[in-house]
Amino acid sequence: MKNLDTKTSINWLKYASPKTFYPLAGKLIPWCVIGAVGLIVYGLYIGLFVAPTDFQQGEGYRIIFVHVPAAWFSMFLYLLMAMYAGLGLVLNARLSYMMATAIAPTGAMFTLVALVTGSLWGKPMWGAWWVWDARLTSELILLFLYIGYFSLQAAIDDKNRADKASAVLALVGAINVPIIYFSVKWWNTLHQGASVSLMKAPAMATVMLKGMLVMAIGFWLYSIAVILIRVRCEILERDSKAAMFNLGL
Amino acid sequence: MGFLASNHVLIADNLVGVRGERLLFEKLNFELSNGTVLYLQGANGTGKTTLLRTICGLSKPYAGVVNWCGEDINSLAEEYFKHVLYIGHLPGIKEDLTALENLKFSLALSGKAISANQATEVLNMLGLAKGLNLPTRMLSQGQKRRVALARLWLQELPLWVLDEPFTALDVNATSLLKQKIEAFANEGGIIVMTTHQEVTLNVPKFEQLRLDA
Amino acid sequence: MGFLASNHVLIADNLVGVRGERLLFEKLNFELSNGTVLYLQGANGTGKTTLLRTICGLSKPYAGVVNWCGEDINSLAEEYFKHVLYIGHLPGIKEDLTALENLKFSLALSGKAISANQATEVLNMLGLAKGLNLPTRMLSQGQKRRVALARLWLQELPLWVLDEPFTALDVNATSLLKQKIEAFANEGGIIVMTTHQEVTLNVPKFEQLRLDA
Amino acid sequence: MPKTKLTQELGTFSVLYRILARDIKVALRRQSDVTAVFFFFIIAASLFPLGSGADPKLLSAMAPSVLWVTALLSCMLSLSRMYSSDYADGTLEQIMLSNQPTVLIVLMKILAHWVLSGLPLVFVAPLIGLQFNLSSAELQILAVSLLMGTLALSLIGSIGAALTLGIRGTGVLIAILVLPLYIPVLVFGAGAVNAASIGMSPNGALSLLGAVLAMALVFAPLASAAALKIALE
Amino acid sequence: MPKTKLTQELGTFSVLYRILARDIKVALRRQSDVTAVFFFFIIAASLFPLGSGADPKLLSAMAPSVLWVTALLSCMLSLSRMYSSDYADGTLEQIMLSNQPTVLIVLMKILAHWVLSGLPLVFVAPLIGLQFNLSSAELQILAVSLLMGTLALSLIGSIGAALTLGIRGTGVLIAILVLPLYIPVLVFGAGAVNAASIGMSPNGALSLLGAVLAMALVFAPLASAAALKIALE
Ligand code: HEM
Ligand SMILES: Nc1ncnc2c1ncn2[C@@H]1O[C@H](COP(=O)(O)OP(=O)(O)OP(=O)(O)O)[C@@H](O)[C@H]1O
Ligand SMILES: Nc1ncnc2c1ncn2[C@@H]1O[C@H](COP(=O)(O)OP(=O)(O)OP(=O)(O)O)[C@@H](O)[C@H]1O
Ligand SMILES: [Mg+2]
Ligand SMILES: [Mg+2]
Repeated sequence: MKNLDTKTSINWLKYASPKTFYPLAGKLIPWCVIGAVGLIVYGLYIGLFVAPTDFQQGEGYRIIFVHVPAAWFSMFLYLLMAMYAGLGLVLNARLSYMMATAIAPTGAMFTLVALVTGSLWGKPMWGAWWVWDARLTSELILLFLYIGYFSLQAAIDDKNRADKASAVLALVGAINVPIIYFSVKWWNTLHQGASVSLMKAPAMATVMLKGMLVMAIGFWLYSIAVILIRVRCEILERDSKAAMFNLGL
Repeated sequence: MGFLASNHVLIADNLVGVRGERLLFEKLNFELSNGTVLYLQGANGTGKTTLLRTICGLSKPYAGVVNWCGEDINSLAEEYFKHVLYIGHLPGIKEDLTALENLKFSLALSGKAISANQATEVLNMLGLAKGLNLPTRMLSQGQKRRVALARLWLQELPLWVLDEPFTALDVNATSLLKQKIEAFANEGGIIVMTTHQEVTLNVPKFEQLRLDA
Repeated sequence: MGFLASNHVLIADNLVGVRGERLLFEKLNFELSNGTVLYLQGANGTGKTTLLRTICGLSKPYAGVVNWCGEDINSLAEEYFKHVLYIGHLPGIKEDLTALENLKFSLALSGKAISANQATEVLNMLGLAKGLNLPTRMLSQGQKRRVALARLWLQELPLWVLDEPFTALDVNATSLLKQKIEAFANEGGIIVMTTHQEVTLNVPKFEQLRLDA
Repeated sequence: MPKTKLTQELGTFSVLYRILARDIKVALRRQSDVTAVFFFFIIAASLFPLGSGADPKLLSAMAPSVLWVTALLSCMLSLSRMYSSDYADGTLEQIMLSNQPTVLIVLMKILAHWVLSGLPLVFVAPLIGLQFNLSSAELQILAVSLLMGTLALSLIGSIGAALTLGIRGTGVLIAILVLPLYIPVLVFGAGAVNAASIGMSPNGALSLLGAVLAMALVFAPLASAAALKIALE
Repeated sequence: MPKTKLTQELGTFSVLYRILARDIKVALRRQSDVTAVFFFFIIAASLFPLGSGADPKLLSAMAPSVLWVTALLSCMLSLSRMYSSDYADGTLEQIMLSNQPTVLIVLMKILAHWVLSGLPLVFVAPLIGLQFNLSSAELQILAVSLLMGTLALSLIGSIGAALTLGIRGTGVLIAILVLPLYIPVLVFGAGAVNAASIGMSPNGALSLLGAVLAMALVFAPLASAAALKIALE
């Protein structure tokens, strides 16, 4: 029985798959950035100049081209984050946790964008910045879920534990998303009505749909770029810390 | 003691221990059979507590496997806990309950019932006769430790994992505990322990493992 | 060390200690002058901690008076605290702060400022070099104790009250602490301490007081 | 050293019973714990009339949301106690090393929490409701919705309590983690009372509340057990 | 062993400054502590509309009491943190053994608590007020009343925090001790906003609030210091 502890430094990049991921991500990022900028500019062009003025809502409705894709991504990114968190727990894969951690800020940002654009739009449409309608409320809860995720991660300074604990929270929150979503039926729904009447104008629908889709793909590419950048930073930070400790600093 | 009659083996297989981002021990291997005391040594912060918690399944090793009687403790899960008694830095007693209540609850957790008489006898033997009806909050540091240690006399489990068990004990209690450890090993129990005090134990197999920074 | 040059006397005058409804010690008298180590002995629960806390003014005695240089410590109040350094069962460090920040804050509490260099030097000497930038939560049991004890090297106060200072320390740290205690007493400091470990201290005056149940 | 067996084996059920009984015993021993949630509810609910002047119409319109939110906050306040003392004194380590499935043990601890902090509210809330001029139909629905709702709150809250274990300043952090998850319970619980107060059937809201409760019963103990294991690592 | 003096003397002011700075530093280090009170306020205030359906008239009538009660509860939730961590790790013993007057040290700790948990509310509350459709005059008075009120809450709360030190399950017990003492603050604070909303002058209520604050400034540190001494005995 012998302690073979010779203190050869752990190669962190070898233990977690980040090693291969890091350069790959580096190559992807520039393409995503270019695509994102191009599509968002094109989408805004369609939204601001190509789409005709709405005869009911005037020019204000153009905010829809930011609002709707942002709202979609706020929810989509949460589910994605929960998925990565779950994978992390099952496979105990560091990279998965890092992905989840990196997605959260972008998701929260889109949530905030949807909320802000929504209430900017709400003032002329409903005469109030905010109403307690199911759609709006569910979006607000989503923001709180993101905030909870950050807060928990910030409060635990053992990285390993922070990863796992916040992953559990993300998963639990994901169960909650559909519950909140279906509560729409049981509530006063100012938001739905407005959107439906808008979508009835048939001439506009195709242009609008095109604009929103272009914006959505642009947001998607943007998200990928930002998330990859964040993961790369995270890998570097964790790696340099590991190196620092092994040098006995 | 019937529960010590069969053969038990605890094997550490290439254990790697990491806390935070720091490597504590690497490629640790050992095999402990009936009657062995493994005495962990090492300066403060070298990973003794971490290793003990890994052995009893509270922490997962960064790499490597702990085996109990040929099976990975991870897959044994609760089955493994039927065999391990762990006493760590923290006493694991409720300050609002009396020594007796605490002892009975500890035993219940491992699925054992015990008569009040028998429990009282052990507590008296440990010099706690006077404090039996006090909430343990009112006991001194050393008395609390004695309450926590009382389980060693009653919980019939074949593997003990003890983190600095002599802390805060006076001379008298120290010698009682030492005798108990020796008796247990002589009957075939396995013990993994650490302490910064000098110990000489009269046991069948005494192995030392030094963790170093 | 200038602060040890003048004469100090600590006198216990007919101290009676009671916890709950239990008499712990009665009519305790002693007088400690420069260079004395008073070593409290006694089994678990005999009232050592209670006596130490009484001496440094955290608990009030049931009867009797503690005198510092001729004055009742009760009437001296904060004035007395300028002279006492107490290290109890609890480490007294913030787990969210680093060792360095903790040390600087402890000193600030007794009205002292210290340079980061000097503090770092002491912490390094105590073997904490590696953990200087970690929150102390991440330190091991023994490392936390070392951070708490670092004040002994920096806080220039003439009376030390130490409750089991050797707990959780490894051999190396124990000998460092022993040396420091000896140096302090030799220069004229007064120490009241307890420990369950054997100690032999090479000091001008070594007195023992046994509390018994 | 006697060679006979010192102890008898206990079945799973007896072990679980002892865990429940111990938690309740500890809480009763420091009575303050039990009475505290109770009084917090009463005092906090009484703050609202103080803050809003004394318009009886406004009061009874506010009542469902105020009573439900207050009940929710009182349950939440006592969450940090759920595991923290067991964690601080090392009992939790011993619990995890028990030979019983952790999920069941966790369920017992949640039940104990509910018995001590949720259940009492079911009985006082109607009394406070009287002060807000609620009708007897509303009071009844209030009690029923709280009976189901507080159990769901204890279950969901347990996840937050387990996740924040050993973190300082836990009280507020738990609140942030748990409040968004509490929202469906609040919406359906208060919704049932609101429905009753405008003369509609509260059954829809109540059955949704039941669905939330069922989900929580299945998932919360699992998630809490996982979180506890992580906390102890 | 160097024979020169290792340390320099610090004046009372520098010691006090260091105590304040340390508390804030510890809190900032775990950012969660600072952000937490803040978010609790936001989330809890948003619960009320959820419980009450979406009638905008009812909402703006409820707003002053809801916002003030929520602010009060958020301050209260963070109280248990004020001394407990210092107590648990032994720092408090060292603080009591400091050569500075305990009352001043206590005052610093209270100030730190206010800066970290009361002050931020003064800035968010008006934003939340917007969600409840409050007018700008009401929002202004809300901010002013919270500025004075939260300081009073920290001062008074400190007494409760000190009294309950070392008692498990503190959160709820503090609440019970402190809520009755908070009532005058609430009544005058929310009263000022209510006055503004019906177009009356809020000055009377505000000056009463000022009087409560002055009293608290004088007595609360004394009472807290005494309570701390007792807790440590
Ligand atoms: C703060 C206020 C608002 C929030 C939080 C918000 C939130 C959302 C969310 C989450 C979605 C995505 C829903 C889905 O894809 O099913 C959405 C879509 C949409 N919103 Fe908003 N919204 C707000 C205000 C408004 C306003 C004022 C209008 C216009 C009157 C509006 C019109 C729409 C439309 C047309 C859609 C897309 C069509 C649909 O899926 O129904 N929103 N909003
Ligand atoms: N809060 C309390 N209320 C009542 N009795 C108490 C309280 N705290 C301690 N005691 C009793 O006082 C006695 C002395 O306790 P103390 O902590 O001073 O012992 P000690 O000599 O330091 O023991 P140890 O060596 O175990 O640290 C003990 O018997 C204990 O039961
Ligand atoms: N939560 C944590 N995060 C990061 N590092 C940690 C954590 N807990 C402990 N460590 C580090 O792990 C190392 C080993 O700690 P451990 O408690 O196992 O030491 P030990 O050998 O038991 O020491 P002692 O003799 O002082 O009890 C220490 O250097 C400590 O700094
Ligand atoms: Mg250790
Ligand atoms: Mg003691």
